[in-house]
Amino acid sequence: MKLAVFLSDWRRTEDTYERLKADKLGVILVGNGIYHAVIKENGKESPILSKAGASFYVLSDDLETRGFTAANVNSKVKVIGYGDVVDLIMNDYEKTAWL
Amino acid sequence: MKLAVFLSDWRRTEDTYERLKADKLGVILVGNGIYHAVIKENGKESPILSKAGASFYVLSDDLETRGFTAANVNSKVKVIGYGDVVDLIMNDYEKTAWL
Amino acid sequence: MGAVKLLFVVQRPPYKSENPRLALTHAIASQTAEIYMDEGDSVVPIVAFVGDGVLNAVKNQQAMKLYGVTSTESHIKNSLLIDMQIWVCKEDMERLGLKEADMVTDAEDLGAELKTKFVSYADIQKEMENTGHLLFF
Amino acid sequence: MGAVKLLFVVQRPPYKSENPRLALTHAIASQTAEIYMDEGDSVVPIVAFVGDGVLNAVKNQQAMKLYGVTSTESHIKNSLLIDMQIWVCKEDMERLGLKEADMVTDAEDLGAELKTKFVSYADIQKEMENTGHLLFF
Amino acid sequence: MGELTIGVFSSLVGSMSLDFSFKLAEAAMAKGHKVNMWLSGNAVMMAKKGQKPFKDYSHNQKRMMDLIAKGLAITVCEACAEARGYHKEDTPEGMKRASMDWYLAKTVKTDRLLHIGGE
Amino acid sequence: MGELTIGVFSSLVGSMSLDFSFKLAEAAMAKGHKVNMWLSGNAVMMAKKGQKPFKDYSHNQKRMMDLIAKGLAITVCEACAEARGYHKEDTPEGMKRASMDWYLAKTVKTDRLLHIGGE
Repeated sequence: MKLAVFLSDWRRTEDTYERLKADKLGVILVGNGIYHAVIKENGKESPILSKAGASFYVLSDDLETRGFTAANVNSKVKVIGYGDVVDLIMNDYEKTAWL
Repeated sequence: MKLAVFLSDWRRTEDTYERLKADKLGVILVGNGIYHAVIKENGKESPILSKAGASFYVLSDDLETRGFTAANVNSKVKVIGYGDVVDLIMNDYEKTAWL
Repeated sequence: MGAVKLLFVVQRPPYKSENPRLALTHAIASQTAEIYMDEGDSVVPIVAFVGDGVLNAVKNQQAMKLYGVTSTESHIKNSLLIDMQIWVCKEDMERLGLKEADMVTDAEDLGAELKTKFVSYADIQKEMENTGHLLFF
Repeated sequence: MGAVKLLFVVQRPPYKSENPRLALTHAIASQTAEIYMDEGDSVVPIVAFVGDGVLNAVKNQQAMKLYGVTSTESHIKNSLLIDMQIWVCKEDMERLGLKEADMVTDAEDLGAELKTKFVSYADIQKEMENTGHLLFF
Repeated sequence: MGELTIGVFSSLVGSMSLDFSFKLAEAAMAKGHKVNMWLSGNAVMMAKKGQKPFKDYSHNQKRMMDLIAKGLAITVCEACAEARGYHKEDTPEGMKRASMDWYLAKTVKTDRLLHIGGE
Repeated sequence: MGELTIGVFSSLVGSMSLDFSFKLAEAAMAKGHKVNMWLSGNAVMMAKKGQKPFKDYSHNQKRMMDLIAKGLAITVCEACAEARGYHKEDTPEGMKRASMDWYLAKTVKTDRLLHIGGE
């Protein structure tokens, strides 16, 4: 399946993400999920970003709301806007999962 | 200080608890905090219960709401009612911290 | 369109949020959704409890007696009564030290024939692939 | 009673919950609490950001521009303007890779003299012992 | 153009997931998609007229009314609303109240479902 | 006998911290303590009359009214209420609305403060 996963938390309270599998997986960081794109806790990037084969996106509005910019974002992650989120949902993926 | 700490979460999103120090420390498990008193994840008791020198309490109403009874509770933890919570706050401790 | 499958995945414990309960009540509402649908259309829900969500299916919940609120246990039993599938992830039960004897396994007291299915995570993953839409709680 | 010290401890990031913001607005309300108090009484608040709570004090938050909501940055600056102490835990900043240059250090643009204090957790623990009441957010 | 159904369960002031949902609906409608919204749980806090637009609090009422005028189909969970004391006369113009089966039925024909089931 | 002040920020339906607070207030008053309650954030959801007591949802209005009759002093954050569309005429009998300084002032003379600042 082609699955778009939304992560909106920094400290997560589920472990579904690690177990999820998809032929095509997009991970969209929104809300406090944006910290996974910019914070290196104890010098290490977020384990979220080590999911094999996934494409990573971060919503610029939520990034800038929290005081960060594209310059702070991990190079694995693409900065996108609301219009891009719509296109990912409607065109690039078949199902969504807001964890 | 004499401090009564309330824990109401199972998956915690703060790390204050580990760092808190008090001359006299009471830990009152309420809400989903009760799972720390009854669940052994991967066979191990909750790390919450290894805080040195602390007294542990669990609210029976919240325990039974979630399907557990005193028989399931770790022997380190005392099962109490709402009236006991009042006495702990008003008589046994000087300050409270709901984490 | 015919029958559309929906998979409700409950990942978190009960009573910290209303949402695990709402997963069950929304899934149950599939029974009456016909009035809004075209002839021949239907939705077929499965509610799967994974991760800490399996704590929703622990039996003997006294929420009604102590707080005046319907327990998730009671909603699970009502689901079985209307033949709605309830799945609980076995690996997560084992991780949390829960045995089948600790869980809501049936609603025989209400006259339900369907029983809770204790499944592996792989079964739930497979259903995610087969289902029309995913609803995570 | 005289002056009562209150320590507001913010442990979680902004925008996931309203509560870090409410810690600041409640502390600021100490300025106008006199109308409800006896002559000579007062409350003296300190707001301390610990753990992931230090993310509240990251500068350049665009919440107003993008969502029409006052940023926590702006509330921190207003706090400094009325000489209310703002403490940020150094060890947690270091753990999250944040430098003082990334943070709200002052509100000079508003004309405030007081600056943010970057303190160690031990200072916050000491203040917990000295304070009259603790308010965790 | 497609049809997107968004189900939201988050409170008006808090996680900003409701703010996200309305901005996403706006962006989707700007691209010509049809959008349905279902508000349940604490998201039924939208079903109360007369919310004051203070700058310290998320305020979605204005954007919601604009989107309704442009064709957004929005329905709130009736029981969730009544439990919170929101009655029929509190409901903003153009918003519907229904039971949960409205949402379930929408999933049949919609092209995509985004279900925001957490806070 | 002492004085206990409880500050709550949790929503009506959700974490059950509000249910906890009212049961704790009841137990404290039964032991002869004076209790003050401050409702802010999503806990201002109590400031709406006419909440239907469905069994699927936490319902604290009845217990609150009983406790008010017995002397509970309860005040809600006025701005938090207005932002959610709760006006003066929505407020249950005996509940006060005030700004946050009411709560701050209560901390001066109260023997104990239990501040529930999370959901």
